[in-house]
Amino acid sequence: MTTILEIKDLTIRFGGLTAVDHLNFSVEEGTIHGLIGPNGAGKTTTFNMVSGFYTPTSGEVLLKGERISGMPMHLVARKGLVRTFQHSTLFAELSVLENALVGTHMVYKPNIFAAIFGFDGAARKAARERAVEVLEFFGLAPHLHERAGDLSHGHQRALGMAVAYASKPTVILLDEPFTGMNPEETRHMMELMRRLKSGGTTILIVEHDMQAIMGLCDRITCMSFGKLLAEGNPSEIRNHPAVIEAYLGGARHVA
Amino acid sequence: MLEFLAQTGLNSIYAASYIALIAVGLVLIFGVMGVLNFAHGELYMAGCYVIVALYAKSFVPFFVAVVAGLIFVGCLGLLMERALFRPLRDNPLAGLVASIGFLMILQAIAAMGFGVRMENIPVVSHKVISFTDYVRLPVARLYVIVAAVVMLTLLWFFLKRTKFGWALRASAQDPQAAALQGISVNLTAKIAMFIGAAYAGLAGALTAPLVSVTPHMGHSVIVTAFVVIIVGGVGSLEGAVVAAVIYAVVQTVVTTFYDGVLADIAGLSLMLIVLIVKPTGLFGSANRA
Amino acid sequence: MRNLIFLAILAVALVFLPNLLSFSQREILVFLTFNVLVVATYRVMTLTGEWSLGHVVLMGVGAYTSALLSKDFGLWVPFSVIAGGLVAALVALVLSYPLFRMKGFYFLIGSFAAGEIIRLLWKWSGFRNVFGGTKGIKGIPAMPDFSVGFYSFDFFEPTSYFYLSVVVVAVCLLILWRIEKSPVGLTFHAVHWQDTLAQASGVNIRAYKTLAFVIASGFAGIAGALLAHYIGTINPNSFDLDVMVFVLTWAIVGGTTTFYGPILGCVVLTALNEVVLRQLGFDQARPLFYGLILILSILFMPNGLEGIVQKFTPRKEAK
Amino acid sequence: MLLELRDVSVNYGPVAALKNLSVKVEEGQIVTIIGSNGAGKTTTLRAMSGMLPVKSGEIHFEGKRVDGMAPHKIVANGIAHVPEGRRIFPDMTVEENLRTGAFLRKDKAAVEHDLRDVYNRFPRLLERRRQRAQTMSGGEQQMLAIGRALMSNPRILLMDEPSMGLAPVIVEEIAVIIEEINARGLSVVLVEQNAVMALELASYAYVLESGNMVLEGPAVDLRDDETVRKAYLGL
Amino acid sequence: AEEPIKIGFLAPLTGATAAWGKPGLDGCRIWAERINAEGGVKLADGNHPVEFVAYDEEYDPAKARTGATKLIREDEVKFIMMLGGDPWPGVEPVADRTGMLFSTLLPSDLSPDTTTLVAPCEVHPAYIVTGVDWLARNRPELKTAVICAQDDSLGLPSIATYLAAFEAAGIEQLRRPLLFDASTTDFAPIVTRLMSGNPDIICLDTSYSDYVHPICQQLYQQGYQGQIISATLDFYDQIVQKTSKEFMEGVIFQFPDFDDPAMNSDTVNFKDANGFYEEYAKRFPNQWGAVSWEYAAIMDLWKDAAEKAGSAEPADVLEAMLDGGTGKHAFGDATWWGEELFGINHALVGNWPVVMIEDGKAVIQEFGSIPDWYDQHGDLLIKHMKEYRQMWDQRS
Ligand SMILES: Nc1ncnc2c1ncn2[C@@H]1O[C@H](COP(=O)(O)OP(=O)(O)OP(=O)(O)O)[C@@H](O)[C@H]1O
Ligand SMILES: Nc1ncnc2c1ncn2[C@@H]1O[C@H](COP(=O)(O)OP(=O)(O)OP(=O)(O)O)[C@@H](O)[C@H]1O
Ligand SMILES: [Mg+2]
Ligand SMILES: [Mg+2]
Repeated sequence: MTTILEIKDLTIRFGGLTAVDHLNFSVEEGTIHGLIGPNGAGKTTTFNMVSGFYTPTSGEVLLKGERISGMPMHLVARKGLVRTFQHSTLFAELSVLENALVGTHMVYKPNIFAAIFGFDGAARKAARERAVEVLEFFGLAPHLHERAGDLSHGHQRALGMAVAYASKPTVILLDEPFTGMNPEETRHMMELMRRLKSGGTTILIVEHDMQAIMGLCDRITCMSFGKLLAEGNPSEIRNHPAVIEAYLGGARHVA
Repeated sequence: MLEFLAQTGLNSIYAASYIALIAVGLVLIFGVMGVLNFAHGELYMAGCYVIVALYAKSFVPFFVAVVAGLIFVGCLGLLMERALFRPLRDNPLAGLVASIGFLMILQAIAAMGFGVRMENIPVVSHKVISFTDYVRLPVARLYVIVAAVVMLTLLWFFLKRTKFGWALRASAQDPQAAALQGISVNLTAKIAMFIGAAYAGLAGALTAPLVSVTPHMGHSVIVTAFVVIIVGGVGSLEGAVVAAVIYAVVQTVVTTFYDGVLADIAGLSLMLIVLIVKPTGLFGSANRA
Repeated sequence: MRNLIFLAILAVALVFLPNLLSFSQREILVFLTFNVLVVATYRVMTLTGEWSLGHVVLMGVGAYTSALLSKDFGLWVPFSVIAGGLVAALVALVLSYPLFRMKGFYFLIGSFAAGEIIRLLWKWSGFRNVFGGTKGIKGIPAMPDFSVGFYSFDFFEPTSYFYLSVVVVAVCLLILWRIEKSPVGLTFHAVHWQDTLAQASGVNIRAYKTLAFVIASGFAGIAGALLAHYIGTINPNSFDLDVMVFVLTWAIVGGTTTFYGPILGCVVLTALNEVVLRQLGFDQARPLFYGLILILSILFMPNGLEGIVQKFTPRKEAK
Repeated sequence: MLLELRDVSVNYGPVAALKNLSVKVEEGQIVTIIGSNGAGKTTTLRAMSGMLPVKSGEIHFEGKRVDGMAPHKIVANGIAHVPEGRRIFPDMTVEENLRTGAFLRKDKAAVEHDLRDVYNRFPRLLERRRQRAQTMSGGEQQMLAIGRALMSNPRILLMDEPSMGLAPVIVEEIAVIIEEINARGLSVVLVEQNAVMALELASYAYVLESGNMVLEGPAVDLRDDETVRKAYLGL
Repeated sequence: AEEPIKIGFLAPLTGATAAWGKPGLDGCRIWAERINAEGGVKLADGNHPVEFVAYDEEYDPAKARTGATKLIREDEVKFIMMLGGDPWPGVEPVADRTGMLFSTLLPSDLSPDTTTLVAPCEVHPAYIVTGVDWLARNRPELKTAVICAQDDSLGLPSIATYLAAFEAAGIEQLRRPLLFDASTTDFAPIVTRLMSGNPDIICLDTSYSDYVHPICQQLYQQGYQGQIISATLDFYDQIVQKTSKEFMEGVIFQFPDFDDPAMNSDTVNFKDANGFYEEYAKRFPNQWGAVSWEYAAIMDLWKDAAEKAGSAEPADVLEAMLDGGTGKHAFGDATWWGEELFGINHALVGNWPVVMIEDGKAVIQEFGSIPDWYDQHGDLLIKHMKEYRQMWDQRS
């Protein structure tokens, strides 16, 4: 196994608050890696730094050994790392198909002159095929021409992943993909992620649904107050006293 | 030279005062209603015409006419809220077009009702406070400065220290969520429109005897107000006031030392520079754009 | 197929249109043709979600460039028109650097300020010997007349100039339309509706905003140049905020979701203002009625004129 | 009867989202509404607080008919709503958000008391009372939304997926809060994806499907219902 | 009665420039009533009433072109009066093609390219030399001056002319003229600047009344005590009210009230100036200004020419108008002049009144001769006009 994503001493400060504090962990290629921690632990902020949305105060992020921290988001994406967002973030006014087509942007770079003179027929066709394929994979084929904003919550989350996946990424960052899904849907979505993984995509996932995290992840990193709290496989994490104390609690209402 | 500078300083204070009075209303309306009120300059113009109608033509005492101007233009604001912005809530572009339509109507009414020529407004006070022979402040200008200070302080107090101020800010940020806290969004919209318009009307009424009142006078005012609220940062009242002062000083100084056209270029360039350095204005926050 | 028939009918209608109009209406028709291009380019600009208040100034850049090149340097007018478009695009490229640091409302006003600075430079006495100050430039060379066997073009005549500009504008519109319907156009939409997600999908949003701005300005520059060579004079006031406000209202009253919406808005509002209201003889009250029309149309058709058209045409593909 | 929906229908444009729905909430009761995505749970809560106009049917609160009233008037009767998507005021600080929740209250001392109470429950909010709400993490915002609703000292609390995005420890805390405030006599309408927790807390439950009420009954009964177990509890 | 003759009125009627068009149209309508009551225009084929057809050009060249086309081709007018300025170049090709006779208030529109445009009334800005000349002769103690003006097509040629006139009179400029943008509303800084060198004369150039009033008020309030000179001083009574009689005493400008007794002089050609003024003041109280009578004065000239030619056809009227190189200008007999400045002798130039405020009332001091001044100092004028790029061949 090789390390694909490496987070080294990552730190960010907002005014007096250190939201992420010398964080270190790495993600192995072809695994599903969980990132958990109490609310406000700094998970989303970490995602934001990895994906280029924030520039870290110090420390760095390496993708396949190449430093990507501090790069603008679209360049990070072009390196093969894409993300989804904590809230359903979609092109609400566009159709489902168009959403996925935007996702293929990096693969089939649109060219304005080709577009004007009509030389881009092949690329357009290929992009459309890729989009449809991805939408089928995520079970959205029946909704191709619906407005994305009109989809139900669960479908919106699926579409968010479809958009990300359409660009054939090597690493996907998923921020709370299961929120607002019922157990049935969650299970279905977990299955899809396993299939992505077997296709060779590396997944880094933030989620508070312990059933999903424990069932899905090969490895879990738990952070608290911006720092690394524990790391291990699901059963190690489940029984880690510090994790129970800070995060899991008595787990009365979770599986 | 010292006298010259002192007089320039007085000129700047006056300019800052009336620009701030107008800009603050525009900020408030934009903040709460989410629409860019293109007709704001015409509300100012309407304030001037109240003075024409009451003070110049009907011999109502000046300060009574000023209060009437404030109320009348405030009511125009209420009319805009009810007839234009409320049905078009959630559609800022439509609100913009509606305000442009309203602007044209106000201009045409003024032109048809009062004629296209400038209006004659008798002097309010001949008194001039002379600090030295060449440093003088006409009392009529002092009124504007005093009004600006008093009214801006009142507004600040209202927004920061009363419940309604909170309500205004809350419904500016999320009207539906504000309604869930028991805040009437229609009421806050009315308050914002009334205050915003009334301040423009007040500025108009007070400056009417000092400027040339014509149906198209609102044009240059709105351009200045745009610049000021952008430099200050959209949605920030403090920003609008600070920017009004900066802008007034730059305009006044460049006009005094070079010429007026260059002053306009300087004012706009200043604004572009501020925005390039800090794209959200001096006091603005990123997400309110 | 249906589209082809529709286009053929439209082409024939455009050929005969001038013959159905009075002399002055033909003049209005010519100006309308330029304005259609202006408002269509404005739409390209707004596809990325940024509303500019400097658009007509960039149109003016095209007009000034073409006027100066043809008048002072004797450049053949058709070339100078193209040069006008190119220079307008270039100026937009330069402006995009400071302007796209801002967005939304800040961009709106920022673009206004940038445009106003350009306009003031045209006006400023320091550059009077280049740009002609407030009086602007007059005596701009006309399009060279020519004849094609059965029809001789006399570009003083509105009908001739209309035919010429309709062809130019049609070509421009076709290009703009193809861009909008292409993956590039889709990316513009994406940048508009959700810029962070677009970025996360690898879209360089600044580059795309710049692209839209440059394309829009370039074609607007061509519209400006066409205008300049028709009336033979331009001045800074021909491109001021009042004109911009008209373009803005055409675009919004027409509708913001379709390609043809703004064009429809431009045609309908111009016809109402320049023909109907003038014919009704509302001298001074004309702005009042125009204002009323704006308000009523936006109140009763918040989705623009295009909403009415959509009601009567079957929807092909959900957008 | 504290709150009652009688044959309520709600539309989004031409699309029917709720069809002849009847819901009853007794004084001091916790009622839960479960259902899959898009079933109309959020819509039901919105109708209750007046955020959406009803197309037909009636809504009664404490015997008074409230449908058709403006939302700010409805909530003035004592309804607090934790909306879907949190809807905190992004540019106001944490404390300002909380105080806005008490907008209608005149009893200053009691407001201060409740504020301290909220801070005690969510120490994170106290720590961040001057932070701009928008920069709070997802879960922190959720806490803020709940805290804001509590600040209005309501008679009934409508909660739309309060556990969404919260760490398991905090979810427990939320459950405790709901039980506690219920013990103080407050009624709660709870909408949850986390049906296990919802059915455990509630005394009565409704199951929605595509805008129709398909099942209702005491929560204990539904917990044992085969279809419910399969579809919503994931068992 | 015979078929009415239609006259086009192509000027701004709405928008910010409307004050330059609308009052003129009002004046023309009064003129038409008075003429029609006398039996109209007497041509070879009988008497014709006159009718004005107005088109609002919104001070926009494109709209002006459309308007000119409409007036000529659809309304079939015989003569078109314009304000001129920015819109004129848009109309120019139409004039060249159709041979329609046009008039402008601004001679700076004239050029040898267009032979059917005349400037028969306001010889702006040449007339202002008479005011400076009067001042130099009657107030020799005034030695220094400063000028301010809005930066536009009225302000600039006027600045050049004032510079020439002051130079001819031996009055020194303390600084180069101060320009302000047309949208200026607050004049305090400008006045502070103007007063900073203690000039003997402050010259307001051809500032519009929108500017002149606040400037005078500021001059008064900032304590100015020297001489003021201005091209126009429309509604000066209001300025007197806003300042004081003493302050305004002795201010020089160029536009008399038409109830001035001097206007009854035989040398004045404007018909029944007092009566016209009275009628105008009755219908449009407090609206009297320069434009109120200027278009009407042009109509007097046109009517004489048409009656002389016996025809209303543009070419005939123009020929009759220019006949002999002289014409009856409102303020006295004058010659068609302007070759050197405008490239064509299409400006009617003769005497122009110098007006001074005496005890709060405008009083004509004298009718000064513009050609006489030009004969002596023409080179100065050309020098300054060139410097400001206002010669006809420099106006791009
Ligand atoms: N721009 C900012 N300014 C100030 N504080 C911030 C900013 N962004 C985040 N924070 C703070 O940093 C901390 C980490 O936030 P982050 O969103 O990363 O949490 P998280 O782990 O994703 O939590 P959750 O599970 O609730 O989503 C929080 O306490 C938050 O309030
Ligand atoms: N603003 C809207 N416009 C149009 N349709 C809407 C809107 N909001 C919701 N809907 C539709 O109404 C139906 C009910 O939606 P609602 O949000 O009430 O579902 P829900 O039960 O809360 O689902 P979830 O568990 O995903 O939150 C869904 O089909 C949804 O697509
Ligand atoms: Mg998070
Ligand atoms: Mg919901």
